Amino acid sequence: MGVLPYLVAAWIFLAGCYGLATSRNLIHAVGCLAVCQSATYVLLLAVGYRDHATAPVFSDVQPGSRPVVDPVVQALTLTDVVVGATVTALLLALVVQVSKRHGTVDPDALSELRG
Amino acid sequence: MNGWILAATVALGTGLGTALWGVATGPLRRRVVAQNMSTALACPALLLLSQGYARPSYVDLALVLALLGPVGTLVFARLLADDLADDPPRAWGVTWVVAGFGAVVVGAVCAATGPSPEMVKLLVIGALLIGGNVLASRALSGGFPGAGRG
Amino acid sequence: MADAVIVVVLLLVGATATTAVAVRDPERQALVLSVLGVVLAVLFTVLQAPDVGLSQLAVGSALTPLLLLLTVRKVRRRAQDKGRQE
Amino acid sequence: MSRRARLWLVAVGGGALAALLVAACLDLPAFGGTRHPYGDRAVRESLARHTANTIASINFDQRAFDTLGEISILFAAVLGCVVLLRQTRDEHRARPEPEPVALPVRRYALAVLPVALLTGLYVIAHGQLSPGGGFQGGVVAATSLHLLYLGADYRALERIRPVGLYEVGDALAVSAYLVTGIAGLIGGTAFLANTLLPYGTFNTLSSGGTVPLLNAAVGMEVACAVVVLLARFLDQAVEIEEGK
Repeated sequence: MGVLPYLVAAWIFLAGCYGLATSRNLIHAVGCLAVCQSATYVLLLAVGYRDHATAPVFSDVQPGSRPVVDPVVQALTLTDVVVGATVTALLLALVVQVSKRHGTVDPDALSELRG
Repeated sequence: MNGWILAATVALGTGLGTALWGVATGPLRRRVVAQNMSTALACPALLLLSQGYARPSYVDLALVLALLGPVGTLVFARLLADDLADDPPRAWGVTWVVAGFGAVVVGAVCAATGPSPEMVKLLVIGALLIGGNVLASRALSGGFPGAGRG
Repeated sequence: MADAVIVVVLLLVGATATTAVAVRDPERQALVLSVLGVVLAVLFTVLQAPDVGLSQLAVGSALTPLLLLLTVRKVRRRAQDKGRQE
Repeated sequence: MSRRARLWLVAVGGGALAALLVAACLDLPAFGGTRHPYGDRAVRESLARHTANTIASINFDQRAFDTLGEISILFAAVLGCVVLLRQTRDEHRARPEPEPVALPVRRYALAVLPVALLTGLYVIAHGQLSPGGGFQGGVVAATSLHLLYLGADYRALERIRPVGLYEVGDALAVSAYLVTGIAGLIGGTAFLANTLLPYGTFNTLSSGGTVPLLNAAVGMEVACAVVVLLARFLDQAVEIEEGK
């Protein structure tokens, strides 16, 4: 077990980066960026996990009766999931603009247009 | 690890594994069905996990998934209607098997909870899950008959 | 043994993320991303972070696919309009 | 740069990054360890302020300033989308034809819409008690409104969704968050300090001091933001066309 979650997070991040670099379609590239984002969530939550613990939400358990996991990383991840989605939307809006201006969403074709 | 979590592990490993295979390969009609199955399987699994961890408050996740899972499938059914119209998915067998699994899980969790307000919530989730899942399958196989115009 | 469920879900997340990158067509990628959202939500639940799981479900199951598909539709409609004009 | 050269660059850079990441992973504290000094303190602090959901306490009390940063990013992203996706001079609007929807799908959408909306509000309202809060509930509530587009038709959605109102709501919610923060300053303590209201009884809806207020403001902001975002994208995908 030990480091498996961290390695999975690293794998997801690298896979997303590979997709970003080789993408032939900007919409696909935005999707790959979303994959990269999810790697950070996995890493943060893995850092905060504690064996045999439960969530630090005391609406249905007595405080102190069970060990709890780290809430700080959860709070960081929680806000980022929603904010990340709106940033994805912003990037997609940029893609729509690019397609209007240049008539293509292939990054290779775009660099040919400019150069 | 108790029986609930073991059941969830098996359901997730086999069910979601199969759904992933379905969504990664094959024609579009198979992929959308697999996407629908993934939400319909994850929702009972979340109920099992909630019971296994003895945390009734985790049930909220299953409630939200039971509501939004079919909405997600409707998104695909609506916006991919043009592509699906030529080759509509016909997967009622899988749909009913997964719906039956959901019903069994809801029943088991209800039996373990006993009569209480929580049980009402579980029954609502069960109804939303099965109704939404079946309806989403219906929407995929020709829910938007005027495809290609809007 | 108690960690079996975590290992299973972690491997599922890794496999789904790889698939999401490998599927090149944006519409089909949106389908895989929607599955990735659900699998991530389950992972967050087994890592005892139900708040984050809820967040991921809300965003990943319907919102992100809807945004992606609307963008695909817009870009494709533009391409069709162009084709008709020429 | 040619495609081949770029692939080589990605391979070399990715390889180096992978090696560094693996080295870092091996040095991290083992997964599931028992030492979480920040977490333990955060839990203690949250219980002292009668907030049952520690994560809500961190987001809207202990690190409320950080959340202000997050909602500013959200606000800026929505603003960017509105600017990028506005109707330009060489485009015109075409009324989309209503799309026929199978009867069961329409019935389902109309029946589930209020349930989903209510669930969203429930998730926001119980943010400081059980899993949930403004960020999640806002998205659920906003998504549920779009069942009208999915299950009925686009015009029905337009009727219940005056976008301008939601834009105002978005700005108002951010201001409400700021005002709550400044109220703390006027009250003689610090910006966004949770000292104004009584902490209330543990595990009830009104517990946690200013946490429910900030939570509600964020819920409103996220819901309005998502509605505005989707409205812009729907505009572009369904209504706006090229040419005069």
